[in-house]
Amino acid sequence: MNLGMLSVLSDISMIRKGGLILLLLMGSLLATQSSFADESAAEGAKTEEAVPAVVEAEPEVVEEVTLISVNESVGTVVSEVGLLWTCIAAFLVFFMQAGFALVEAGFTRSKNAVNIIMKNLMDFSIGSISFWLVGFGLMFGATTTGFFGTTDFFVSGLDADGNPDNWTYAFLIFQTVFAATAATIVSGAMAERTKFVSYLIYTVAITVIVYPIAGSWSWGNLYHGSDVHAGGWLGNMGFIDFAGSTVVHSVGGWAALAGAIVIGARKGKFNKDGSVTPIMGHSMPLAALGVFILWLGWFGFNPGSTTSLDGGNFARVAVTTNLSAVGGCVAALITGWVMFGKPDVSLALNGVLAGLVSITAPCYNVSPCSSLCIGLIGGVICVLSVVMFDKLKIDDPVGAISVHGVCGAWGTLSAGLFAQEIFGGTNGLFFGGGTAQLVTQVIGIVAYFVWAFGVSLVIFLGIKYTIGLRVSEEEELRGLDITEHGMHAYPYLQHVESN
Amino acid sequence: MNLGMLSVLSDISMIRKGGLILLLLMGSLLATQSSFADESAAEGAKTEEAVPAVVEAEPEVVEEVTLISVNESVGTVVSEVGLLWTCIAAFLVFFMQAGFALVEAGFTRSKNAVNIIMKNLMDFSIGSISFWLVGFGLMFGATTTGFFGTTDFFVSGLDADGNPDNWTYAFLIFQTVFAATAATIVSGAMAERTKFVSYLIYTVAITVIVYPIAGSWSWGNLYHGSDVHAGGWLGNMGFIDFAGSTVVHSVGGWAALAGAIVIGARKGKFNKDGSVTPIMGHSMPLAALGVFILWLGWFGFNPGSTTSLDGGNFARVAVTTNLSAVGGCVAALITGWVMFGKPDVSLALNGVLAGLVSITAPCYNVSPCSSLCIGLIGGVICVLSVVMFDKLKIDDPVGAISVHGVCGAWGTLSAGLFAQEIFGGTNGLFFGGGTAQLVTQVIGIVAYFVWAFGVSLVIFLGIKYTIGLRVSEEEELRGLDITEHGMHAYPYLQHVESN
Amino acid sequence: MNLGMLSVLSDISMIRKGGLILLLLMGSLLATQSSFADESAAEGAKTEEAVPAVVEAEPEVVEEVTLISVNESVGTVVSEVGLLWTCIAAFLVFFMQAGFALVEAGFTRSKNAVNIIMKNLMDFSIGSISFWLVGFGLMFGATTTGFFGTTDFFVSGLDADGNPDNWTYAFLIFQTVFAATAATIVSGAMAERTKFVSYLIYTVAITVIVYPIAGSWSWGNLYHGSDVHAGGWLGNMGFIDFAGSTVVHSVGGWAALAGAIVIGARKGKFNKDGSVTPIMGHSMPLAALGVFILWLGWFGFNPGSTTSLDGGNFARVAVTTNLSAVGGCVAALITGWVMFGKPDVSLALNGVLAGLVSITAPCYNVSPCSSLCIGLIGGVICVLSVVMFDKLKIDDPVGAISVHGVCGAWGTLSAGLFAQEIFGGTNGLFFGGGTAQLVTQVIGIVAYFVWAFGVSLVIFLGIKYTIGLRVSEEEELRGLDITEHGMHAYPYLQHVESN
Amino acid sequence: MKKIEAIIRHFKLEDVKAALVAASIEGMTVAEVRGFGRQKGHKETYRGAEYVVDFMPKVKLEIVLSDAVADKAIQVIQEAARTGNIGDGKIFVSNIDEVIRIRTGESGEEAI
Amino acid sequence: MKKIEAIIRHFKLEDVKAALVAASIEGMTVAEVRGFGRQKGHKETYRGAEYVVDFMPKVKLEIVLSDAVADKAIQVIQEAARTGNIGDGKIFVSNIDEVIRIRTGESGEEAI
Amino acid sequence: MKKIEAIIRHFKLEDVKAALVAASIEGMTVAEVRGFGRQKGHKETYRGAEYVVDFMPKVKLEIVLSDAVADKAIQVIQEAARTGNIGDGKIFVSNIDEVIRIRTGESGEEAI
Ligand SMILES: Nc1ncnc2c1ncn2[C@@H]1O[C@H](COP(=O)(O)OP(=O)(O)O)[C@@H](O)[C@H]1O
Ligand SMILES: Nc1ncnc2c1ncn2[C@@H]1O[C@H](COP(=O)(O)OP(=O)(O)O)[C@@H](O)[C@H]1O
Ligand SMILES: Nc1ncnc2c1ncn2[C@@H]1O[C@H](COP(=O)(O)OP(=O)(O)O)[C@@H](O)[C@H]1O
Repeated sequence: MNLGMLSVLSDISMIRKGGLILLLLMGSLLATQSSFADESAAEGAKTEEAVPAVVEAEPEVVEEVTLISVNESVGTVVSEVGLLWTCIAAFLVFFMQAGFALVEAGFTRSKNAVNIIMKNLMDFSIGSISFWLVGFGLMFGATTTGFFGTTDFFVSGLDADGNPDNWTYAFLIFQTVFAATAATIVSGAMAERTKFVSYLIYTVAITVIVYPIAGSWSWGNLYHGSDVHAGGWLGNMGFIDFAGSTVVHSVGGWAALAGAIVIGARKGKFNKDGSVTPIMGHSMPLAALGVFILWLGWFGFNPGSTTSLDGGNFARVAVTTNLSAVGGCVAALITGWVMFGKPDVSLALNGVLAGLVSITAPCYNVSPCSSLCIGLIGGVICVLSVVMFDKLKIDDPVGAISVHGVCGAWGTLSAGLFAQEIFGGTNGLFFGGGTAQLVTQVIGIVAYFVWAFGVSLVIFLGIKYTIGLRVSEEEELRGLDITEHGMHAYPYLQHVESN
Repeated sequence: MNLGMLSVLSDISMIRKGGLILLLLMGSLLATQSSFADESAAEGAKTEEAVPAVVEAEPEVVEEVTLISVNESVGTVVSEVGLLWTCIAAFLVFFMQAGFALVEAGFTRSKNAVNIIMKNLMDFSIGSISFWLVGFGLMFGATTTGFFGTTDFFVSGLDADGNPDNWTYAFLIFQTVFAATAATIVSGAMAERTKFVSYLIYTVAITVIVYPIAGSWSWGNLYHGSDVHAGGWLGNMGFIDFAGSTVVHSVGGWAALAGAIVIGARKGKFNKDGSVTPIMGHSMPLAALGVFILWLGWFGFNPGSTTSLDGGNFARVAVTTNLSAVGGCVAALITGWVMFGKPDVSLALNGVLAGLVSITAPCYNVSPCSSLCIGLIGGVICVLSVVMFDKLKIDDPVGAISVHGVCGAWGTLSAGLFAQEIFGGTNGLFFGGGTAQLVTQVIGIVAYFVWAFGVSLVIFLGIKYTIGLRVSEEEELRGLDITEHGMHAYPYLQHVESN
Repeated sequence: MNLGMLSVLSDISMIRKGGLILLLLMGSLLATQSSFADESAAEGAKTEEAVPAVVEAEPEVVEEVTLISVNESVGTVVSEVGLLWTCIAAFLVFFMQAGFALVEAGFTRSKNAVNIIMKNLMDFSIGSISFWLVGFGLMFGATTTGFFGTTDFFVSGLDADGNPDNWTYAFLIFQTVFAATAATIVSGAMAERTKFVSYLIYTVAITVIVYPIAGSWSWGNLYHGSDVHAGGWLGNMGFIDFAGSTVVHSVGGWAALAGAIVIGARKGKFNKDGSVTPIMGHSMPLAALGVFILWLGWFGFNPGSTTSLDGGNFARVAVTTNLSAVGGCVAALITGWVMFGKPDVSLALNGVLAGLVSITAPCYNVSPCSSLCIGLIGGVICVLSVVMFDKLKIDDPVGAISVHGVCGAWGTLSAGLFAQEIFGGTNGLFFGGGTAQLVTQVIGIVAYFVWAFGVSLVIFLGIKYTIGLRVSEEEELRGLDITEHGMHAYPYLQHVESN
Repeated sequence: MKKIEAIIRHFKLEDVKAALVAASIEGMTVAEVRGFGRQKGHKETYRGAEYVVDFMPKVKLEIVLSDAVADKAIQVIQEAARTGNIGDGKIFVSNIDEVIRIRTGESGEEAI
Repeated sequence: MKKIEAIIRHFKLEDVKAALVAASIEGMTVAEVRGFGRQKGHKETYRGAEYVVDFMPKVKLEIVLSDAVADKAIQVIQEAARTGNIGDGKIFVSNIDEVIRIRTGESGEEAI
Repeated sequence: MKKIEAIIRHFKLEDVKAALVAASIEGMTVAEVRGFGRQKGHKETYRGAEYVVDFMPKVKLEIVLSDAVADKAIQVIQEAARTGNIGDGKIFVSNIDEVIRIRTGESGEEAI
């Protein structure tokens, strides 16, 4: 077959380019792999059976069944089921990428829908690679300082004896999808005006530097034991952020804030007389579907952060997560209704996300009733915050800064208020625990704001003054889809988008 | 940051309203929580370790490994995995909300798409809260009569000793998403003409009264043991409804029927000459995606209703569920094709749901072959029923009454025909079990119809003659999106919806 | 109620047709079931308790707890959790149907969107039934030749003693969704011009003949033990195709190739001057959502192919699957960018799928680093292949042949290059294993091409010269939605589709 | 020959069509338009910011007919499209020099 | 100057455009419309209920040109748009008093 | 009375409307169209195949007004819609015989 094809193809220069890429890839590959080959030859003695196939699994029949061996089997089951749950949760969190893509596409104009979807797709793709290469090591590698790790780059998942260690793989996939979540938040706040290339560069930066270092402060010791890991400095202080209200969402949100400030508002959003011209999204059904998908994903995000059977505590976390989400939804609906006279769909959808982000930190440590309260307050805060950023002339098309940044901070704070010892931590202010935990929470919130906002500001300014951050005015008018990607989201439809 | 913000905001009265909501929330919260604090202080002695973090889980190392202790560990694993499965199933069922939203939005006009999505979003949100507050207790609380429970309101999930009980949380989240399913069925049948506020009120009613009481009759004893629970009166009779063909779907369907009758048909649907003007949905792709999502969710709904590992019986239930779904699809397609001359997409999609609803009751008790038959018949019934309700001038835009009400009844009946002892129950009529089970099934079907239809009729009439159930004619013409929510689903698109 | 209804209905002849279908179904059913009844009566002695209900599961309390009994309990847990994982993976794979439907609908014109969705819906539905009836037996039934099985048609799931065997059910649902995947690939390549009825016929053929026989060669012995199963001839040679790059995807892809060749290009795609007029899809957001859903489903497809806890190896498979997907995405983006000057969204989306298909064969046997390389190369190959098929004037609207056929072959080959013994197989060429494995892989690739392409060619030619394969020119112009289904995908929208 | 252009409300299209057909006027072309006029659009808020929807969706009918039936048609349209509220729309009448039926090549009044 | 309005079938647009360009007519404006005429719409059923689709999707071309080339253009369009089946559409010709090119302010025939 | 038809760029619609309102012209009807002219479309590739987008999205404004204000309106539109680049669009002026307001039945200049 190849011959026929090749003759057809050979005269075409663009094909040559494609072929070149292939050859380059193949070449660099061979170089890399041959080193592997040596490595693997050295340990060629091992002769496990090649049964990747379907086998009705049974605990390996050890020579003799002893009490100890059975007890160990039970331990093995528990840890393998833990791996399973971690992986399933990771798959759900992965699916949040689709949710983000739809929410952001739905809340922006159709002339930029391809672009925003591409950004979501590429930040996950690039982020997965760069987090595997570098980010994971910075976040979870061994450290004596507690500020960032210095080992475990380019994760192979082989243990000291060269055997694959499945816990590492499960943990890697779980942490990868978390990193991608932090990265993808930024795209929404900078939608409809950011250069594609510049966005990709920032994506690398956040998954390589901003998020992993931030993450190591609280969660750095989740992978290595205390023999090689000093513990993250905030984690060591007792900072509570179970699934990442701050570590993931606020970090993404503050980076988004930096981006939105540096890039400026979309043309036509803020008028000279101080009034705001709303720029509506092009598809509420897509946005709503996106929110439902995110909600589903969050059942992996929060309950899955047990990353083990953990006595079934994921069930409690599922309940607190859901009650906060519905609380956020109801509160945002009512707040919008009271303030603006109509039950606004976009605010209700933001409210769900506000509730989810808020409960992400305290989900493990609070009661169902508290979680409903946290969500309700998160929903109100979110609406006020959306209005506030409009007043401040910071243009955030999808409300990402309010939802992830501001509500992330609220959620983190709320852990200091509502935490209860009976769920496995300390008591917060409202439960007789005093202000100790609250102070720790505030320190964490501030530290993360300073880091994420500061570093992102520097990076965005750097991009702005080198390759440029923003598309030209004409590109913005015509839409990024056709100017950056040569394609419309709906090639056969006319969307009446006057601005 | 706060200072700057506040000065910007302070002169704006609507913001004040938002702030007020926040303050009110905070206030009532403090009041509530302080009582908690006392409670929690009292039990402050407990000092479990605060490790909400990721730990490679192992069965707790008891002081001495004995045969008994290992055996108990095994029991613990089994029950924790059961919790895990229950939660995962609950997440899938949760996702059905997205499916309902899309099916209903796709099958109605774009001028009402925001409204129908909002209804689905809010019935889940409000329903989650009201079921947690009241519904759960009515359905599963202790009872001596078997008609409704009287304890377990405002579920805290703490056991008698004040320790969190994860089974309660898993069960709560699972039952919450079931309750929301019953609630959300109604929105489809009443789409495109129901006032938003009135719908919200009904949502509270169904999740607080209609569904929980109905549920307690069959499933009331799933939570409490027989020491405090007399068993639901229908459950005690041996009524088979494994996952809720009747308890969830028919109840929702009959409530929808009551609603559709009370509110009347959409303007333009039925003509004076007795003919029917079809009012097409605006997006078949959205509707189809919704059906696929519902189908996925049903793999949580039915197999997940084992709510435990249960010897792996969820696998059999998955097979029967799928075969009935595809049977319903094929039968509805063919029936539509024969009757109307074309393979109708909307009927095929309804057919899938018909098959799924039909198998929901008998899924645990019938063979693969029987399940295919049940689905095939369900698919035919669904098409006939859709046509029939049109003849009866009952306007059901999405076919909810046929799919959930009528096929729910068929499915419940079919358990009396096809059930087989080898799957763990009695034999139905076709398998030599006589009519005993069939009679019980009929009693159940009738009882639920009388309850759900009767009470809902009263509630809808009550709403109609107080605050009103239906929007004005002009609002209906312009669409509920812009009149109720001030927003279009696709702000930049012109949809040619002449009626 | 029935009486009133019936009188309304009775005078309508089309209703009679519907009723007739119902009666026929009922009749044939009674005939079938009565034979069951005898069967079941014969074994009526069994009296298991009817507790399909929710019970906090515990290992059955055997009379005496012995070391052996506890050890067996552990074995039971492990195998039941394996069933659970298999089922959950099957549900994810099921959801891929929605992904395929959206990708294909998004990448084609709106005038054919209903049709393509119907094809996806019906191939799953019909395929589920025909695979259960016939395909499963051909693929997994007992055999002495290794070319196809001859038992286990019409799967009942009862073991030799007439008891339900849950492993059979789990395996059946898992294999059913795999078969449906192979079937559904074809619809994309033949989109926008294939007669609905002819497509349905082919669907039966692929799920009854093409796929099951192909599958039995590699995977035939996954169900029965070696006492009655000789092993598939390719499986016996040591052919590596863990989750089906070739067995599922290439088989589907080569069938699609045969179909695309036999049916010819869409009107207007290829011009007399040799140039290509691109026919754009109508909705990039739907296509992108479809890709995300497929990606999610692939986490069931690959990791789930362990079909057991398998020491947690699914976690490694999840990592390799994801790295290859992102590799494919990045490589396709860059290749398209270099070749055509813009980052093309449709190529990036195809790239994800290319990466996923590529890693499907070797996912269990390669390292994370290798999987990234496999994905990168897959992404480049996919773009080149898309361009090549255009040059060859083979019209594949969604790129199915390139993604599934070509990248499936590449992935299968790559197992011979990158496999590593430490993951449980042999070493591939790059890891010092020599060319042995590679040769086996090539034999497999060729054998499957010959079979799938050859048989499909015969079938498609058979259909073409009997009932016809392609719609009329006018039907193609007006679109298959209105001509085949009497319905538009978006009834109220005007899509400007000039060709 | 005359061309009648009528801007009417969406939901009146079916009524107007039926009335025209009843008056034996059996050809017309319809387009979606947005109208700006005395019928002031409503104020809406989106995420807390106010905006005015001042272009209202309308339908535009174009009918070419012989001079003889023009007055009849105008009257029919006006009656069928009227609700009495602001925003009912306008009818514009202008002159057409020539009409050709593409299928047959007929021209003039025969072609209508 | 003349204005030619042609109602044609969707799939003829590319052919008509090409024919016009070949005849050196290089400006036109196109709109989506729905047409009602002799080409009776088809009956369809949706969920068992019948309905008639009597508005058929069509494309409307508007071309303003000098009197000199009008006849040529009409002929070109008629030929390119014809299939011979009912529903091929109509061509309407009317008078235009003035044309202005917004960019330059040119007017009259220069501005076309 | 006159009818002004102006083909303009999408993003100029708001400006033109504002300018017209400022000039006390408070009625107009707007439609989505696609224009073909000197502004040659751009070449794009989709999945490796090239194509030319030669129909550009434009907005068409129709304004009926009394002869007296027509010139003023033309000038206002021309100024507000101009960017100076190819593709700014055209203004066509023609004659209208009669105008009727559907709501009231008024006709002539009163009805505008
Ligand atoms: N001068 C005009 N030129 C073109 N179209 C107009 C003009 N005035 C009004 N229209 C159209 O007629 C519609 C109705 O006009 P409007 O002034 O709102 O109410 P009424 O028809 O009751 O006078 C407008 O939405 C617009 O489409
Ligand atoms: N009197 C008319 N005024 C305006 N448009 C008309 C008129 N008659 C026909 N049309 C348009 O021309 C199209 C074709 O007309 P039709 O009568 O169906 O077929 P034919 O062009 O073969 O006579 C219609 O769909 C409609 O858009
Ligand atoms: N002869 C014509 N008839 C009708 N519309 C025309 C004609 N020429 C141009 N147009 C419209 O005017 C728009 C702008 O014309 P174009 O030639 O591209 O640039 P310019 O307005 O700068 O001369 C076109 O897109 C088309 O919609």
